[in-house]
Amino acid sequence: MTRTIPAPTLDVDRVRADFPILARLVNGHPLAYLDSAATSQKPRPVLDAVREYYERHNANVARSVHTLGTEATEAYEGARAKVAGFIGAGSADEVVFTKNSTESINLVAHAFSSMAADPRFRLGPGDEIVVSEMEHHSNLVPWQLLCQRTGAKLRWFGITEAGRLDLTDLDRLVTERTKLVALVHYSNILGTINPTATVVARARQVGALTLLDASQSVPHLPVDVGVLGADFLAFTGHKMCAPTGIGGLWARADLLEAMPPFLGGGSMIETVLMTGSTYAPPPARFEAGTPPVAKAVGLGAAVDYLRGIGMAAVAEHEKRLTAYALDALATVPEIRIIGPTDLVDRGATISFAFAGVHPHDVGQVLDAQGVQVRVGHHCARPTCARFRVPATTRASCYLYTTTDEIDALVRALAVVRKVFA
Amino acid sequence: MTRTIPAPTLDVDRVRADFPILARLVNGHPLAYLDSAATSQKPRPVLDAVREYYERHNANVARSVHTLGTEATEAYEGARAKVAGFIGAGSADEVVFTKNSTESINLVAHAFSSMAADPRFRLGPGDEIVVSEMEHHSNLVPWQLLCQRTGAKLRWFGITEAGRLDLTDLDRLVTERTKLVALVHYSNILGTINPTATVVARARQVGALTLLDASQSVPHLPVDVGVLGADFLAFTGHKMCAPTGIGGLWARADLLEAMPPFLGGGSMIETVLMTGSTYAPPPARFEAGTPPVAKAVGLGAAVDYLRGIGMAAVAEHEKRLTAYALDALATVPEIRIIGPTDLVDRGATISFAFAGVHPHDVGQVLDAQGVQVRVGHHCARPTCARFRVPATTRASCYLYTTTDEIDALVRALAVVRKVFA
Amino acid sequence: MQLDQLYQEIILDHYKHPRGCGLRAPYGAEAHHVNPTCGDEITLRVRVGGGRVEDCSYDATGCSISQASASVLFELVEGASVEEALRDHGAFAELMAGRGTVEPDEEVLQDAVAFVGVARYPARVKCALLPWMAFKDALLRAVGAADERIPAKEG
Amino acid sequence: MQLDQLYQEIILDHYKHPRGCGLRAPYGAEAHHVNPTCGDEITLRVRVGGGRVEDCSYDATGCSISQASASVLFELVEGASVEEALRDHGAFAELMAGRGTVEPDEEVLQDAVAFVGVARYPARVKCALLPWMAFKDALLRAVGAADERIPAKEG
Ligand SMILES: Cc1ncc(COP(=O)(O)O)c(C=O)c1O
Ligand SMILES: Cc1ncc(COP(=O)(O)O)c(C=O)c1O
Repeated sequence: MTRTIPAPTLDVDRVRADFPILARLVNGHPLAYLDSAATSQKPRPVLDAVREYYERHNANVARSVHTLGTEATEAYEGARAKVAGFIGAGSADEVVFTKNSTESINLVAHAFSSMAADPRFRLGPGDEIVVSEMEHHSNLVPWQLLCQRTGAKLRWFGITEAGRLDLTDLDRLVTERTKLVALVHYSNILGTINPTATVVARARQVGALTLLDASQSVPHLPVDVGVLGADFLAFTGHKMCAPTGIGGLWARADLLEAMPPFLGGGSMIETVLMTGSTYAPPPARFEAGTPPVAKAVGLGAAVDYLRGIGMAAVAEHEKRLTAYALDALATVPEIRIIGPTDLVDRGATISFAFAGVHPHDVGQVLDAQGVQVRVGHHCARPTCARFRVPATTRASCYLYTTTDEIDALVRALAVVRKVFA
Repeated sequence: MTRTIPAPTLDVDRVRADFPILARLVNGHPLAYLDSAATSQKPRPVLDAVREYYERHNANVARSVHTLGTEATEAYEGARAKVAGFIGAGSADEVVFTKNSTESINLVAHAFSSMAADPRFRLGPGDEIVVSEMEHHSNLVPWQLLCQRTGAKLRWFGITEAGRLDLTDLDRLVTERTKLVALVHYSNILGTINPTATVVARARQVGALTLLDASQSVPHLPVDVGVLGADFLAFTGHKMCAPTGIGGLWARADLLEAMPPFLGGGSMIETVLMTGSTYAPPPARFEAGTPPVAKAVGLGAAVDYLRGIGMAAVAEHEKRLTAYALDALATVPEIRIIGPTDLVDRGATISFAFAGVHPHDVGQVLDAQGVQVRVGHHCARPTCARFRVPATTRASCYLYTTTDEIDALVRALAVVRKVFA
Repeated sequence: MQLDQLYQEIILDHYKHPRGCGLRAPYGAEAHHVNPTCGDEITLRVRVGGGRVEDCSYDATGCSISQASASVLFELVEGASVEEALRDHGAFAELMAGRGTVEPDEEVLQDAVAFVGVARYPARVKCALLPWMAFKDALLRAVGAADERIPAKEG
Repeated sequence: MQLDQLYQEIILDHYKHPRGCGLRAPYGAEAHHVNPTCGDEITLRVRVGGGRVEDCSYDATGCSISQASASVLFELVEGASVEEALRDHGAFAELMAGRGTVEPDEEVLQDAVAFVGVARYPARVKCALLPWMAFKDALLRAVGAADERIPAKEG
């Protein structure tokens, strides 16, 4: 996330031309897609890469000497190398393809057990896992389930009223008893970008592993696992211009090596006898069954696309949008932002409450104007509870978002006022 | 699998026109794709449906009031209903979307534990799980891992020399101690279609649950879960004209209801507090995280496509191909079929040994003639061991396969003879 | 504008002036229902006596649709026979499942006919149904507690 | 026909007439390697003495490429110094990783240069490497057992 070199600017009109869906009308209005934190739209080069894969090279991978199979394998492994490069991984073998972030996180959770051979993954009563109150359910429920299985205890960082991670208790929360700290890098509900370095340093001090839920950061910020210093990184393709159905887990090679298999089946084995099996080295060990080959190809193409534009340019574009949106929303008296209201360490995902109107109704009225925002708890119910709201309205931007769309949002909010006056 | 009504015939040239990849050349020869058991090719209507989804409707599902989100949700749930109809499920809620068969089977395996609330899923020392020697690794390794976790014992049916399930010991193998029988419906290596009714009846007699690995049967035969009578059915989209990255688990509603969650995360919850969560009813309970929406849409389109042609017609076409191929291969003196050599209960997936030449070399020479067959253990090492071969060469057909392609195979086998004379 | 279909005057009126809201005692049974996708919640109490719904009281947080639905529900079932209340429930559930194609019977549903527009918004159907699910749940338990018989055809 | 590139005469000759095959004793270390994707297997034994590979014996099942590779390996390393054998291993591994772009040194690799065509078939590279991986594994252990020093640059 170093943004010292002036970022090349992004030509949003040219970018938009790559995304066919953006030309659509919704309820008679131009689409204003402000829900990229839920899922991003897909550019033509990604759709073309997937289509071309199916029309020219489709075959199963890894077990073939035939030409199509070899091409498919190279496309799949080539995508892995691209993804590894994109996040600064030392080796492609440190990237496991999963179906989404959620599976990535569950995969790590299932490496821990009372019977784990490696002490770093051995977990039982007396051990602790630390998360935060601003986790997406996907980085909370797997740890709750793990604690139920093992008797370990779940603890968590709070959130300040300003929407920041509350690190006051860092040294009291992350202790010798901590085996893992699992933290969201960039909150999908508050827009907060967390000071992971501080937390990772403390975890390392006490010998705990660290997992970053980078579902929102990998799509929106330059991310380098070397710089972050964490042990695990989970991310998901569909939020970064790639198809649904493909995600990734990056982990240090020595940790992957130490982890037992999770799903059993084809491709993850070394030798299989009826009486027992041995397992392939990572990453194959964690990719049981036919992988989402075409989706991996799509993710590779998405990475190429994002690299072509430059992640620094993407981040810079979104920073400008954040500033614009925060200013624009400040003109709507009914609105209270839930999350940071300044530009420091925050992204272009903005949640708010509209006085007197439930987010469901806000979202409905906005939809009638073509403005697509998400309303609800955004899979972060505890965060809503922390801010004493049942739900929020959330507008979120991406590289193709324009200030016009933010203007459309503000105009549509005036209609909300009118309908529910 | 009742094929009493004369099946409508299938116009293979018209079918082939739907599959763009089939026009390809491989090593200067027309592609003869005889590897559909590994993965099928995709017809244009499926590719178009996926593309149209991304270009018009793409959004995240289930948590949205906006138009795109509603359309995406309807597309996703609509696909579920289509799949349910295709396999004769009583209700769409009995179909869980997974990433592939392998995940479907692992999902069931993880429902069993020593602590399961429902006695049907409680497993420990003294309990037994029964599989067969002709299982794909994906229906073997998950049960090996489960037995390791719980102390239950794995037992298995053997295979006769003719490549049939050996049911001699049925009553001795499936007993009061059996909690689950997990059996492949249609072997991906031998081509054998198993007498599941006999096994299911015995399992029911002793109160055991039954899972059918229908990865090969759902694509190639009319399948009706009501007729099969099993409790679980696992299948995978990429073998049935759909994209990679989508599969399904069908289970009786009351079993799904009794199963604990597997992966934790977004969309599978009811209420989440930091201190604990409750879970959504099935199928959502088992679909944590953003699902492969576009792939589900593709699977729905694949089901429409197959229904349009008619599964009886597909099965009939493949039966004719099987007869043709068995006859044609009988003219090659070096060949020994591994699997049934008659047409009774066998599909158009034919494994063989070529005297004196290793399958890898066979496959390589065939590839040079454009003939794409799979060589190896086909994720069924124990089956290879049973037939005392390290690997086999396997030719497998689908609705787009022609007798010309089988002729090309036989011609290419003559080259194998020449190269390795 | 399509919005008029959804936010009909009757609905907005019930939303802004909810009838019968607030939790009251005594009651026979209480149900707490949650809509997991949006966080809407309702606590609803039912008192039955002499085969009638003597009181239906509730505390709801949520969107206009779910709040208005609770208010309309109250008006329909308060004082109704258990049988009538269950029939109303059935009619409302059918309306909501109809995707806007079911012609509601104004005799039966009264103000609830205004929800016909909601049925066209799949994402909002759950909002409208929330109070009704809680009501049926509480009603059946209240009837059980009061040792009343539930009319067979709807139970 | 591209096949000629892969199945060069030298390879087919080694395949049909494997040199040095069969397991022999005594030996310093034995390695058993498997190629999980195709089921190729090799058991390979190494005896070292006086800094040389005194014997390299093997029993291999697998395709022509893996069998010929074992035979070629035998010819190259039998009687070679441990240092030379490791250099050969390095040169062969480099050739295999080269995707057909590495120009093999015939001085060093002798008959093994015929495998340059294999490097163009990613699916077959593993077949060719199988005996070499087993050899390196057994060699290093044999050297360790014989208490010989492994030349530092290749260890
Ligand atoms: C019989 C059988 N079972 C299971 C599988 C696993 O399917 P998937 O790899 O899609 O999970 C396959 C195919 O690979 C198969 O043929
Ligand atoms: C912060 C965060 N974590 C995890 C997830 C889960 O990602 P997925 O649904 O792709 O598994 C999301 C998005 O839904 C997210 O925003």
